[in-house]
Amino acid sequence: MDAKEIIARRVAQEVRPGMLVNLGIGLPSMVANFVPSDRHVFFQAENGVIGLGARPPEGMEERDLTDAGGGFVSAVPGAASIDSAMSFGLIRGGHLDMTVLGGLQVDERGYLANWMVPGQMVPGMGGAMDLVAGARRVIVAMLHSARGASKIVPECTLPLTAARRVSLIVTEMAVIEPTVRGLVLRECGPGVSVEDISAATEAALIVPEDVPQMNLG
Amino acid sequence: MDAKEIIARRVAQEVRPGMLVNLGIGLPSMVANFVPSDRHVFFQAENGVIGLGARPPEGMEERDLTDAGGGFVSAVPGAASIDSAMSFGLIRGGHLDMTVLGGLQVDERGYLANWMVPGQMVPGMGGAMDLVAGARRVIVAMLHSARGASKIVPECTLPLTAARRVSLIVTEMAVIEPTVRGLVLRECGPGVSVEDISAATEAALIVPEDVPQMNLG
Amino acid sequence: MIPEGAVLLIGGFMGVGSPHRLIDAIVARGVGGLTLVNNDTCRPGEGVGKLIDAGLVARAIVSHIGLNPVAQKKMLAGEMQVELVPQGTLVERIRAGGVGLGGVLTPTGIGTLVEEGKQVLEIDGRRFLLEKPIRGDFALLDARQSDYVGNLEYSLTAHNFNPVMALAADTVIAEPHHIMPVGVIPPDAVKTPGVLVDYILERAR
Amino acid sequence: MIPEGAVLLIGGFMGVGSPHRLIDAIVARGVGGLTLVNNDTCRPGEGVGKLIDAGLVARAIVSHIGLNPVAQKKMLAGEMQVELVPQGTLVERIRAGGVGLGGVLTPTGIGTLVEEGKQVLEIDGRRFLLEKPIRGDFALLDARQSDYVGNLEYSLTAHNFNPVMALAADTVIAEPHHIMPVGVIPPDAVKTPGVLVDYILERAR
Repeated sequence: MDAKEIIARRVAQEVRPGMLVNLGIGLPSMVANFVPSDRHVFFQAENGVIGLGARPPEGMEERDLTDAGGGFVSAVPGAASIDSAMSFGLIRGGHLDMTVLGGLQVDERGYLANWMVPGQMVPGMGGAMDLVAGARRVIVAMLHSARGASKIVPECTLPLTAARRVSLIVTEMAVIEPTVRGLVLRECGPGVSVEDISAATEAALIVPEDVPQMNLG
Repeated sequence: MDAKEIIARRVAQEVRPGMLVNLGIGLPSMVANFVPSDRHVFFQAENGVIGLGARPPEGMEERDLTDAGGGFVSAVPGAASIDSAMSFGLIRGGHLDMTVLGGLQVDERGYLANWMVPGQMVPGMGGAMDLVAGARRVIVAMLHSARGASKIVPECTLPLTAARRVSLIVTEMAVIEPTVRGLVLRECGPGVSVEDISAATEAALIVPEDVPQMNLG
Repeated sequence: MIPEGAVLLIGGFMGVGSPHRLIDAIVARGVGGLTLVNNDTCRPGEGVGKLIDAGLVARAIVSHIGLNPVAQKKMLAGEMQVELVPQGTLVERIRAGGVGLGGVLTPTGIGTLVEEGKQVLEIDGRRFLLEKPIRGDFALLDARQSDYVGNLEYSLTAHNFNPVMALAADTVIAEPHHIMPVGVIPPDAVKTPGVLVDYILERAR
Repeated sequence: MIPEGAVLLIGGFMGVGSPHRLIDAIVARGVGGLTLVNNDTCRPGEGVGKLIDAGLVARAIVSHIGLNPVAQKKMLAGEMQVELVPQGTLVERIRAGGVGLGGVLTPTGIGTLVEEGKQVLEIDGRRFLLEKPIRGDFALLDARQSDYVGNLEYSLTAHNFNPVMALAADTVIAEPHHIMPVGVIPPDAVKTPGVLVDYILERAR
């Protein structure tokens, strides 16, 4: 199982029945593949649909039915079209139960940076700032390190997405919960020890006595 | 022709082709009867319809199609249902070309009072404050006097509906335009002289040399 | 389900677009001390007017009470507090509560009694009133039809405050005239997504 | 009709729900110095990306430019000003411009770079950014269909910014895929009332 699949499978365990969930593009969108259909979850794409379904078979795509990444999708029975005001009304208003986003850095306060690298890459925040500010639960799904450097740092050096403590960080190595006291190590990835995680993490981690293995469903 | 019909007929002359018009309940609603259908005007009822039509024949009323006074109406071809947020978005946002409202008092500044008489009658402002603050043209359609007292006064003693100069005052006696300089007498009612109007008006009037008779269509 | 003292957002404009079955149920149970948020106080014996007749409303946040003499009397007698709010401000305050905005900046009410006690902001040379968001413990809605997921469609002038109130309460209960199987309402016809609706109760025929 | 330097609100999200015929017409005429308000800068050669390719956009107010390297390059070279706005804030700013509100009070962006240079209000213990309304000289909209009065219906994820932009420009031009006779679109299906729409131009087949 590759790193991304580990992350997607573990995040899928966080999805509870009946939730409204927004998945970011890229890695986070893989989470949908591991959520059982009997959980009656509605996926929101912030560009305007609640009840996102799988990519349709070739030749059956509809030009006006896409996800936030511009990819063709389908709509499940009971889906609803919404405009951008309603879409972000749901997000900002606390109606979105969970959002899963990628990250560039998360720090000991639990703050996320994921929208720009000054002088290098300025894609823009898109809907990320609203999602992180407004969703009930914010889950950061990302690789533990990038180019050998830990993405979990004492304090974000990149511009913040929101001054809000995210709910959970899921990497291929660990599940980490930001709390008032700091980052608490909750689970170890498959075949990874607490020592491996500490060595790969620049931020200070609070390590409870018992740190179980990830449940990958 | 009774006083109210004079007022309604004269106000109807202000309606230009293609306008979106809101008529208050009571006297203002009579204006619709005198607007020719070839003027392609859309009437808005602020409770939620654009393209208000006449009262339907008995037995053909629809419980969910009423005007702001709660009376049964019909919808013209091309009508649209709107919710209260859209309805007042149109009003506050300057999309409403004209509103016609009743008045308790209008003063020399052109300010209108029409929503309460302290200690006596507190019906509430309903949509009136938004209408007066937001419509492009505000026309006050009212009897010139009430219980022998002029309703056109130096300064409103009743609580204001908005601190905004209304566009035009139409009574059975006169058409009066509030301007930066004060209230200008524009037209005399049928069989009414400038002297009659001055005598019946508590506020100071600016009287141009030539004051024509009302055109009642 | 609704406790004493709850804040109720109830759809309807002079009773049109009100959830009449839910209103009757509250009257039957006699739950008191309520805060009622509605466009108006309707008429005695009709719509939300029944809640006022029964003495269940301690506070009403509405734009108009002129057609309900019972409401007028209770207000003057001090038996019911009434906060009168311009209609457009009322709907935006509820929307702000529903979509997570901190308030509404409106020109409506500037220079009138409505301004009293409120903050006024000057923005680019124009003055606006800062009006606070409104949220409810419960929203009670009327709808033309729903599906079993709770997607709602509304009818003509029965829309009024219903779609906005659906966003602004902890618990949302809709009273559709019909409930349809899931998949029958096309996505483009849905005005309130089912994820906002907690309970649906079909209007009794 | 569109002059040099105009502010254009153009519907669409990565080109979905954009008025492609109108965009092509602007490119063909070569009207420059434009301010573009859109969710994003699309991709080179697609949707509003064509306006940027042609060098017609002096300023873009968008939430995202990450998928358009031409836009990135022009921004870094100083050939195009870019104001990046969080998506939910962008749509509310346009709505505020359209419905006559003085601004938007949003929690989004608090504690980030977006806060810089803006007023922060504390309301009941929470902090909100005051974001200013946006209006356009023209709104260019995509729609599924219209009638000859200009009533608009939208399709699935092609709604996005279109219904809100319809409120916020001096002149509104819609590009429906089909134009139907008046009376064919039921009142409850209308998402943008025709009174908001000044011109309709059918999408070429």
